[in-house]
Amino acid sequence: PPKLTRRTLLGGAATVAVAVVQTSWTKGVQIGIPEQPDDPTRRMGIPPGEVGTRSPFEKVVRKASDISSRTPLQDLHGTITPSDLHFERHHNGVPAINPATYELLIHGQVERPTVFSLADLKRFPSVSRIAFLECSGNFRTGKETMSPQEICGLTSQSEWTGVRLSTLFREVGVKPDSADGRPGWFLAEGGDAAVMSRSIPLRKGWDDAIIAYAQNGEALRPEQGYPVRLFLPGWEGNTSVKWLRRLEIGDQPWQTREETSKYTEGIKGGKIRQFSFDIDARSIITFPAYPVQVERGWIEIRGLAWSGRGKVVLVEVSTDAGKRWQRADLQEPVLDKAHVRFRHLWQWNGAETEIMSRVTDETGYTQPTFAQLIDARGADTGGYHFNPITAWQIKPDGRVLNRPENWR
Amino acid sequence: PPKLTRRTLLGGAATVAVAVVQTSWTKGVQIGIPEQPDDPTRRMGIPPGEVGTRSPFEKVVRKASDISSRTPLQDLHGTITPSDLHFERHHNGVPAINPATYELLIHGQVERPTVFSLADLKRFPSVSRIAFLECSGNFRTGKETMSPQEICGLTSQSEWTGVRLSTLFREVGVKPDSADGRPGWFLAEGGDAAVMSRSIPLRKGWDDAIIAYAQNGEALRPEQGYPVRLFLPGWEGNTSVKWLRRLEIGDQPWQTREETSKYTEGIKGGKIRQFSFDIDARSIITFPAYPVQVERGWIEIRGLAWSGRGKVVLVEVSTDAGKRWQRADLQEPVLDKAHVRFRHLWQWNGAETEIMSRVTDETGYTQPTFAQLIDARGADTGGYHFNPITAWQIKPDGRVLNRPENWR
Amino acid sequence: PHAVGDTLPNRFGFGKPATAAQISRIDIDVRPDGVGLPAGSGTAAKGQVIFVSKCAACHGVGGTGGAQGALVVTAPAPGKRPANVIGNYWPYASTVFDYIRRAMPFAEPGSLTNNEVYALTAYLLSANNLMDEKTVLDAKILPTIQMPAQKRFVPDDRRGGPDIH
Amino acid sequence: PHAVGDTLPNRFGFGKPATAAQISRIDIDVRPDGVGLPAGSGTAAKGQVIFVSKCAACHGVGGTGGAQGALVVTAPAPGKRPANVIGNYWPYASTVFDYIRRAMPFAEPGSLTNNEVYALTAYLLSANNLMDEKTVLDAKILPTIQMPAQKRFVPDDRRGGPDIH
Ligand code: HEC
Ligand code: HEC
Ligand SMILES: [Ca+2]
Ligand SMILES: [Ca+2]
Ligand SMILES: [Ca+2]
Ligand SMILES: [Ca+2]
Ligand SMILES: [Ca+2]
Ligand SMILES: [Ca+2]
Ligand SMILES: [Co+2]
Ligand SMILES: [Co+2]
Repeated sequence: PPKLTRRTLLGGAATVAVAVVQTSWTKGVQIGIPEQPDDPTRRMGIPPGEVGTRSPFEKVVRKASDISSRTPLQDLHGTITPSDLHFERHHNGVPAINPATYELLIHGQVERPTVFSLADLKRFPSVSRIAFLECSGNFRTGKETMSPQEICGLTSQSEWTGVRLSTLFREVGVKPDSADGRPGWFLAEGGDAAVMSRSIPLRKGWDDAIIAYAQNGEALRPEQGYPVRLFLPGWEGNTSVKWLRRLEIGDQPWQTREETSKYTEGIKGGKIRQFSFDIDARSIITFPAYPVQVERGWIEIRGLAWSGRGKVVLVEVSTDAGKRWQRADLQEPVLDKAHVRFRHLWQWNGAETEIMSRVTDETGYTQPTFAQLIDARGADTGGYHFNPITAWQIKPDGRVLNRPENWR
Repeated sequence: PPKLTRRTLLGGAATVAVAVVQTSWTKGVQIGIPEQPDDPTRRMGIPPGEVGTRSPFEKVVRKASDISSRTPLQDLHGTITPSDLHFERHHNGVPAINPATYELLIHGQVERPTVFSLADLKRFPSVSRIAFLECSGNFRTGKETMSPQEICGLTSQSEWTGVRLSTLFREVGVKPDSADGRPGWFLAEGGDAAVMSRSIPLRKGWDDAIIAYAQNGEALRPEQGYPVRLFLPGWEGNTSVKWLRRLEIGDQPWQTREETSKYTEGIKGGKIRQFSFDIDARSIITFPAYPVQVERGWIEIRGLAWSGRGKVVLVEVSTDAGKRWQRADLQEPVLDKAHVRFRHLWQWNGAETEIMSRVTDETGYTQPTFAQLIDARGADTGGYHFNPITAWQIKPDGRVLNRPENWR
Repeated sequence: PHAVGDTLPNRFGFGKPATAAQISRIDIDVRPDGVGLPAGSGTAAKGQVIFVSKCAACHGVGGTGGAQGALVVTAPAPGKRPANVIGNYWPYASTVFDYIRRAMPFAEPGSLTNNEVYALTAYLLSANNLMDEKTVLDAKILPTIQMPAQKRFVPDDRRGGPDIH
Repeated sequence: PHAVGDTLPNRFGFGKPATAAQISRIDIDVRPDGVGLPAGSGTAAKGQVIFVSKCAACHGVGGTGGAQGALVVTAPAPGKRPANVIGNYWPYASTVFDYIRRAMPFAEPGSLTNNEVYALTAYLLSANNLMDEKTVLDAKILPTIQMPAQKRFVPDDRRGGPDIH
């Protein structure tokens, strides 16, 4: 008999079609045509393929502006952010970098100024860790109809893989801090059109910095620094310089525009705080949250909590506008400097109320209210490192609305 | 002055173009045109967008046959498998299921036969866990030019989110096991063209089974059971029935084709082993592995290890064809029933040798050799639950070749 | 300190009661003891006619092997082991009915009537010498058919530890 | 029991020595003490000409604000606070040179000559009243310019714990 394979069948008498989207720069991808069969058990399905695609019924997207795009936190589950939905913040777009000609230069106060190819970097001992990355400008308020994505969608989480920067420091012979004990710094510089540059204390490089080339199993995505980025666990996202082309070791900070004009915040007494690297602990309820509408009865309140200073130890939820707080469940494993999924069961009786969450990290830091932050820093502070408790109003008809904060 | 935004600039005098691939069933996706600029620091990059895409320089794909597609293990880092590269094994393709009309029926020996919509399922308390999923038919050998993908690419790992099956069991009032103490079973049935069906001991349902609707943060991918699948941590992949439409509770197994004709294996004495659910512990070196060629000097040997019976406690690597074994480093956190990344530094002197890994799990099971497996089960056993040590030959010129096993 | 834990409710009240009609529409499984078998019947002779037109293209003349494999015991090629098929490997006859009804023919699953499935099951069982080719197969007869492979089947008794068998 | 741990080598021997040419091609940073400043010079007058043609479309006439923000101190609108710009917020003059050279003009970064960057820096510093508009700005002068905001800058001194300030 003639050999009838699945593919010949599908190519011939098949009732379900397969579209293969083919372009000159991507390989073919499987896409099922969403013509809904009356009964999927009576039609052959789409055969296996090289690369899958989302269900055409799913419309989960980032919210993009000219300078950033925000992760749809309210649509996500668990803790991993799909790589193509990782938030973006770049200062002049995503460059196209050829991995075959890519080079990382390390120079300055080192024994052996060295150029590494991508293949060189991949030969070194590697490390992987699941950790969040948050832009320190990740705060918005102002209206009731704002989703978690709009309020704080500039945070995402991936499993990052790369070589420890300390390994490269040893390889090039980074010289110890200056004779007078002044701490050393290094400059991290990107190969994008902004030639992004940040000064980082050497200490962080020795501690846990990663020269990352992979994200969630695969190569970094272009928007996250392909082929190579710096990854500084727990630190404000801008310091994890993408499209990394150069590290210079020195004995003082460079005072780049991104650590003076930007990524600094006014504090009391007319002072401006600089080199505020740690991401302060934060949490947000992602369900229920605008724009969902809920029904009376049991509701599992869900959200994310994280701290740039270490592990989350406690998340509390209030369902009575902050009067009483109850301990939420934390999904294990709770990882260092990582988004943690928290959950809390609540029986809603239909009365108007406000729900909110607050996190405490292992250093004893507890997420403050908006008023506490303004009180501590003064009304002149900007939007950097602004991590207040987010409250959601539950209306009697089940609508869930952001409770806007009065900025000034 | 006129408002010059990034986008108007890009639409006008821009030198880097953005292609937006638009189809009737997907939203637009950003794709950078890979025309390599001479110097990316001198050209505006691609602006933020709704959904990212891989770098056009990355060619990482599954290897597809008519019935399955295999994850490119040799190309991946860390432990998470990108969802669109998760292996596939279906028995009649991927159905197109509308989440708005989707229903899960639970009936049989229950107090309250119930139909759940997708929205119903998402309202229950949820749970997330990172765990592997492996097809029990995941073994190939036969030639030297085989990659990890070809040898054992039918295993992948995701963070799965859903409702515990035990929660639904309580909701519908699953009746206790039969009066004579015979253990209860349930039938899990898919809504695909194979109407896949497997009998599962009730015990697993109470233990750790998940009715999963999300994978790596987003909705399940179509190939992994969109919108809902059963997920049985540590058990052979076929039992984690995809596109789940029905669970029937009963007092004996149904003896479906997939638990009699298939997914059973010959053992000694002419016996056929059935209901062999656990995935036996396994490991494989994914680097260096065919098709890479290595250089003399330091090599970080990297691979994956896992066990369906619990945690990996030890991975050993031999670089002298199995004579001596050295303890590899395990990437923390080591999770239950999860792929673990192991690494081991080795200085290759250029001499021909063989490298291999073996895992031991917390039950004390140690991954056997091919000969030990054949010896224990008899030469008539099939390819199910076949988890031998994989050896790679290192040739003097640095080529890395599979060491084929003599099947019969 | 919170509402979960010991106060976790047994029921949340989500989902709708399933009606008998909703259940029977998709409750298609058939057990070895015959539970789930529908009304109807069929003979091997009728089954053979259907098989020639709807099955033989993939499973060969008389089910003796084609691109998608044999369904009937045949003498193996010299030096080869026999293929695992219904007659020598399947432990229960009910599975033949259940599987054909849910999954075959491959390109048109769910298209056969119950009588057609009974007839095809009768044809394949008798071609495998598991029942008399004259017998009219129905819900009463099917569970009584003994399969030679049944005695070979054993459940997995490994419980972790060093046992690799 | 294995080769890593205490025997982890300090050097693996991967990568290539960087040549002076490779370094100088991309070593573009400029520090507050002037390290990194190139040869060349420029005046505010020349800077103004360039500014009008290459910068004002985005930053406004005289750098007083456009779609992409002001660069020069201006009187705030009544009831508003002044925008944070070079003259009232930037702690070091070197950053003006460094940033313009690496990143501006936005649509053609890296297109300016060193003399043009000196001129633009001179123009913006004098427009902010930070240097005399007649001064020829070069690598010697630039590090001597004092910025009023410098004294306001303090490093983050929070070290975890309850401190939220
Ligand atoms: C277009 C090809 C095709 C046709 C026509 C077809 N089959 Fe199949 N058959 C298959 C394939 C492919 C499989 C294996 C399916 C899988 O991957 O699980 C199969 C499997 C089977 C099996 C299980 C074999 C085993 O050992 O587990 C039986 C029984 C079967 N078919 C019977 C039939 C009958 C009866 C018909 C006609 C009514 C039929 N087939 C028509 C392709 C076909
Ligand atoms: C096409 C629009 C455009 C043009 C033309 C332009 N800029 Fe800019 N400029 C921007 C944008 C956008 C930013 C903010 C970039 C970012 O997101 O980091 C900026 C930022 C700056 C800053 C930093 C402002 C601060 O407070 O941090 C300076 C200084 C600057 N530009 C100077 C110049 C000079 C000098 C020129 C001409 C040589 C110029 N710009 C031309 C768009 C432009
Ligand atoms: Ca190591
Ligand atoms: Ca900061
Ligand atoms: Ca819970
Ligand atoms: Ca099995
Ligand atoms: Ca039934
Ligand atoms: Ca320098
Ligand atoms: Co709780
Ligand atoms: Co080791």
